Amino acid sequence: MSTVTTTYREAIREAIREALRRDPRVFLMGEDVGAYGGCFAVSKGLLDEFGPERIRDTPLSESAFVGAGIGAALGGMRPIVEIMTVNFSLLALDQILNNAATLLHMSGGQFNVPLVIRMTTGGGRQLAAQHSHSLEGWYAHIPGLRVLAPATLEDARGMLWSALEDPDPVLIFEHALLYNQAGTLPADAGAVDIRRARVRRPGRDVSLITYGGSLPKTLEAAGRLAAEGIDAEVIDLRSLRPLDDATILASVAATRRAVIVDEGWRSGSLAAEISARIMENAFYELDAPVARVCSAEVPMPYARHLEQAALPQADTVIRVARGLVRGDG
Amino acid sequence: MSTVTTTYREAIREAIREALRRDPRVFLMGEDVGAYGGCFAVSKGLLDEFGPERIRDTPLSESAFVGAGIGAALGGMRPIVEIMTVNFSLLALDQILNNAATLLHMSGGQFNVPLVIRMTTGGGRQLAAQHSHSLEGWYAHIPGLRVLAPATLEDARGMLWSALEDPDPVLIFEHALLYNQAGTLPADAGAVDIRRARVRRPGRDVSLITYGGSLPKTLEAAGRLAAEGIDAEVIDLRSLRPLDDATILASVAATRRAVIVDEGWRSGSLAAEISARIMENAFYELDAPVARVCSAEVPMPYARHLEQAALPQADTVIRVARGLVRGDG
Amino acid sequence: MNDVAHDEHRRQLLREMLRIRRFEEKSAELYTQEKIRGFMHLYVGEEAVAVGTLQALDADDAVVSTYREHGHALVRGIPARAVMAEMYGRQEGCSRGRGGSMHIFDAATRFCGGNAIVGGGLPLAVGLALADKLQGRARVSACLFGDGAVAEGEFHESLNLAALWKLPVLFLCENNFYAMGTALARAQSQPDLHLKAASYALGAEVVDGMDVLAVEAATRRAAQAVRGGGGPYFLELRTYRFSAHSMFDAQLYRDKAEVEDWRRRDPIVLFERQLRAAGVLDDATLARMEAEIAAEIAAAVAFAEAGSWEPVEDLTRFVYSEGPAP
Amino acid sequence: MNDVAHDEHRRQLLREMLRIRRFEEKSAELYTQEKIRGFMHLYVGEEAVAVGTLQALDADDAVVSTYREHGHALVRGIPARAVMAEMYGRQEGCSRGRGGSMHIFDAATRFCGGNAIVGGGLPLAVGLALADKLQGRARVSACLFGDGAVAEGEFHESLNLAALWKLPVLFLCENNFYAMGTALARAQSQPDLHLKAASYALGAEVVDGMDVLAVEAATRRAAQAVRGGGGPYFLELRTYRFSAHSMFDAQLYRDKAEVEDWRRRDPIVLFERQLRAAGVLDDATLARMEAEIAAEIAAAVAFAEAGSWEPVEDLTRFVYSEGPAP
Ligand SMILES: Cc1ncc(C[n+]2csc(CCOP(=O)(O)OP(=O)(O)O)c2C)c(N)n1
Ligand SMILES: Cc1ncc(C[n+]2csc(CCOP(=O)(O)OP(=O)(O)O)c2C)c(N)n1
Ligand SMILES: [Mg+2]
Ligand SMILES: [Mg+2]
Repeated sequence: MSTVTTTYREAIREAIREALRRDPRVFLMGEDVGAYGGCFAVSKGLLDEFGPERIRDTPLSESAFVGAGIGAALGGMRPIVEIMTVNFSLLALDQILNNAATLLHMSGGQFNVPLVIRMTTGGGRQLAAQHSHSLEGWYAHIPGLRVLAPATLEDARGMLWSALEDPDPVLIFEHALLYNQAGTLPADAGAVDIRRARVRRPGRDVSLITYGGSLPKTLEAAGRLAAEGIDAEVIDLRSLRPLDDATILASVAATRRAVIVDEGWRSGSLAAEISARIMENAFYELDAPVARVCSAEVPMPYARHLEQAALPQADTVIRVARGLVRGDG
Repeated sequence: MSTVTTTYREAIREAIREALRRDPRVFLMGEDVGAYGGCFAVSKGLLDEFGPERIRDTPLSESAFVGAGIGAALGGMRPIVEIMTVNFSLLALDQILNNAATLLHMSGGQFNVPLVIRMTTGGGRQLAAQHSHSLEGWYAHIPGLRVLAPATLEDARGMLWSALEDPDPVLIFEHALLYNQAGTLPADAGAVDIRRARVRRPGRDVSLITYGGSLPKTLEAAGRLAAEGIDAEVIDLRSLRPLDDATILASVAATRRAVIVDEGWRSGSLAAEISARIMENAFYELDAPVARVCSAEVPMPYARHLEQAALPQADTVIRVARGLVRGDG
Repeated sequence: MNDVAHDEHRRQLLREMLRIRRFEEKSAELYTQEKIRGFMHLYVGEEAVAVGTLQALDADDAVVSTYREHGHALVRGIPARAVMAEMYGRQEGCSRGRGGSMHIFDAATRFCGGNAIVGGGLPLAVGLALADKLQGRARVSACLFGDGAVAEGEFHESLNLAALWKLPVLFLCENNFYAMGTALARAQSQPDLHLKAASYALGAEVVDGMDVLAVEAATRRAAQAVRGGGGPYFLELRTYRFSAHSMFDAQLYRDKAEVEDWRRRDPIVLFERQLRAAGVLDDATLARMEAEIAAEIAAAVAFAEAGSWEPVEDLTRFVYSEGPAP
Repeated sequence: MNDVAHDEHRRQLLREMLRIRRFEEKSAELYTQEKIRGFMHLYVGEEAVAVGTLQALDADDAVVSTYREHGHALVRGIPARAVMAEMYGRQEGCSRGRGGSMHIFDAATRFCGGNAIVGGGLPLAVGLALADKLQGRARVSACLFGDGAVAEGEFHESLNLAALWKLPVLFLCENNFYAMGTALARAQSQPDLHLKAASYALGAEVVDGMDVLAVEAATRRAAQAVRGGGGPYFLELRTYRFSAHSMFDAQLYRDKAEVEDWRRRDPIVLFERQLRAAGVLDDATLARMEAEIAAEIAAAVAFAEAGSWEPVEDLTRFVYSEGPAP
């Protein structure tokens, strides 16, 4: 099987390019996706290849261009709308919740919205309190949406296509720290199953459940835990809505302990939802309470030492997991 | 002690009136709060008494008038901003999250935002998918905000004043079905403690934890459970952010069982957060997994039978609580 | 159009306005009887706008509307019974009873709702038009909204986007001078809304929304320009709602005298008088019209009454599309 | 102002522009050295706007700014060392290191940030002005924002609100013709932004933003009108950024030739030439100025270098105000 060396950023670009080639209904729309090359250089070069009708720069009008994406989807297109950063998506939340997520139901099944919205999420780059939050778990509260978080090259490459096949709105959250992640992919990499979580590392002692930008840290933690004799299983959720309960519960049933690693603010996090589901479905199988490693509940500070202190870290995951397994938490 | 007969609606109006009389920095601003008398008639009569400068009708510009409320708070006022319905608040979410909740921290403690935002929440009136959601638990995810949900006349009357004393932004969610609730209040009713949850009905067998519009249903359920010999304790959270963990945990430590009743959509609900906290802090004291009674994960349907099926009901609370206590859930 | 066709067309316009009026009157009655629930917003007084604008569209154009849309839905060709059944919450309703009065939808006539977020429909119309432009189809996306929507940021963003990209959107502003209880002059620093719209560098004009022929003529011209690739067009249709904002409105905010003044410009009364004067309408014709309309509405009510409730087990249907998962 | 004062004032304007230029040059260098992190947006080329506008304000006026605000902060009187320490992330920084380059705040000078949501500051300025109006204070709230912000719904809502309520807001649009890589003409159907603003029925004019005297004169007039209760005013200040949008921008979207054309209109070079021609500036004075500025900036860097990190235990401070709970 031939492989290509690539990055997370290029994998997404390749996925967009392929979609544009394959389906004339697909177009990319957002701020600076064209002439500028994308604020994180994801769409660099696509304007030259596909022209300004299909690589469509928008004015700074998040609400209108997301809403226009919804309208274009109703009109038979398959838009990919890019929002630079999750904090800006709040300007479009009315359109996302009150229209995209709602039209199918409100219309009694008549108007589905095959729209894909991609946006950057997460902290760690010292961008402070208006550019650094992780709201993907928050979006996962909304019925009518599918919420994806690619954490690997394979998913960066494959989730977009699967999302475009979905007749309903899909939000894809790309953690900004992943864009430079490098690796190889099969030359013919394509769509992936977006319904299942994946066990990224099997283990017997504790389940570390995570997604997106926290996967590398969690894998690092698992590696270091192994060195101290703790065999951690790492689950990459991949889809935050709907959640793949079966994979989560199977893992917890086997390990009897779980730590959820989630960059969202702790209170009301996706981690809380997973903890509650484990409570509801696997309470009697647990040897210890499910634990959460989340972001501190602060608007993200600029100073690096404070920002790092606010974010989930491998060290914390290790300490918490060790506590659960050894009972000295 | 002399008492007055009143309603939830009048209690809020009285609280606004008192605040306007007491503090010249207070003013009320929102859509149709003046000439129309408030979309739910809360502010009826206030325009005549206080004039259009202090009972300020706004154009339909949720983002700007909420942002103007923030600015006015920075400028030394104590604005009360009314948003008609929680679904419309999404148009102002950028201002609420990126500014109101963030300015104090971003400015290193220099600019606090003493703003109160009131809005209507909740379903049950056949207003369908763009007017019926319960997003207060979702707002409780945001650091920097205080989130209140008055469920009683006393709190309708008292929380506003306490909120206005808070140097930071406070969101008050009024469940639309409560406005007509009638009862009596002491004639000198005033500020209430907004830091504590309240036990609305003591009980030994199971803790029913709820807030806002679900309190009456939950009390009804507790009453009916008593008839079958189950003694339920009912906790009214009152403050959704921060949560009063101590009251919750003390109750659960005593009853060893909990059901959370929350009109929010189940996945990612406030109920999930409470369940997770009980997991983390009282796991070994539980006799049964914590259960949730939430709204079905659908945009709210118009038809009454479907809407009622989507909302938490006393019957469901009874069934779930009975299951936990009798072990036949 | 020859003279006969022209006369017939004019009678048809009157008929459509009357249909709306009678439908709304019936709806008000049914609301009092609690057959219809939730929020309901009547269109009485504004009939010339719906009829004049929507009659001028083609069948494959799209319509994006508001919560005050019974009239729009009827003119667009959604059967009265489907609208009525919707307001009853029946599964035979055009939105299966999930939408109610504020969320009338109909894929067959490209009636894309029934949006109850003020201003929320405008970006959708922009997107529908973008889809047409990208696919090379000469269709129009018409968007109806009130004067209140003009204050929303979404109005601004949508007009700019449509004008910038020269999209085939027909912006139809139903200026009835009030957003709930807020008079236009208390909501807009520039209350001449067509002047405001013109600042986006698009075609914009004001039309007497009480004159169905004027509305129709302006819409035909505008739609033709839009369809021809001239970019979006904005019509400010000045009208008035004779009834309350919704069924809960005590109307504290406007004078009875003002309402009476406008009632003297009732679009139906005026047009009826005009047609009679032109010899195009007589008592018998009008009586026949009224009878037909009454029969249609009675049938609609009967249909709604006879309708059924969607099974509760279906509650979570249509949150996601049915069919194989991707 | 007598002649001497006038000359001194003009030299002061030049000095302030130079201070910004040198500060920005130093910042770029420190960014390369990774002393400053995150996103940083330089103001090089636009100095006449900050200096001309903000010099014309009073000490108790308020300023609401953007993420491209180093220049605004310096002119407003925030010590260079506090700004520099902020960009280092030191607790001695004006926002205690929590804000960084994009979030400069200073209560003492009523500098209300440093807002990095495009358009997000406009409603705040409206509210600050509302507070003044309600309290009967004749203060101005000045709001700086870019051409890009004009597309946002918040722009529209804010202008309407300010104009409708006749609030003392001074809207200062820094039109540098690009929002990141998007040229104004590709973002606005009406690229003459003062014309667009005028549609809100407020005073609006366009000013050469490369001419510091023109900017100052226009701002003084506008501020006076605003302070006098005439309602908001809008200035479109046409300028150009000589540097990249941020430190990550390859500038694929504009021609070198265009940049060169604008560079020939460098506000500092032009004004220096003008002052020399008027005999108000000589080499020695300029050298002294540069030396003082260099010393100030060196001191600012030294201050930042010597600064300390806020203890990690304080991470969750300032999420809520300190003091007794209500
Ligand atoms: C975003 C939003 N804000 C507020 C409301 C509540 N509301 C419903 S209708 C209405 C008035 C709208 O007035 P206008 O646009 O003029 O339409 P009209 O009702 O006059 O037809 C308001 C304020 C809403 N539905 N959506
Ligand atoms: C709401 C929002 N959308 C997008 C961005 C990303 N962004 C930051 S600056 C910028 C360009 C703004 O241009 P302009 O307003 O002209 O100001 P300039 O940078 O030219 O000074 C963009 C798109 C943002 N910060 N906020
Ligand atoms: Mg109106
Ligand atoms: Mg610019």
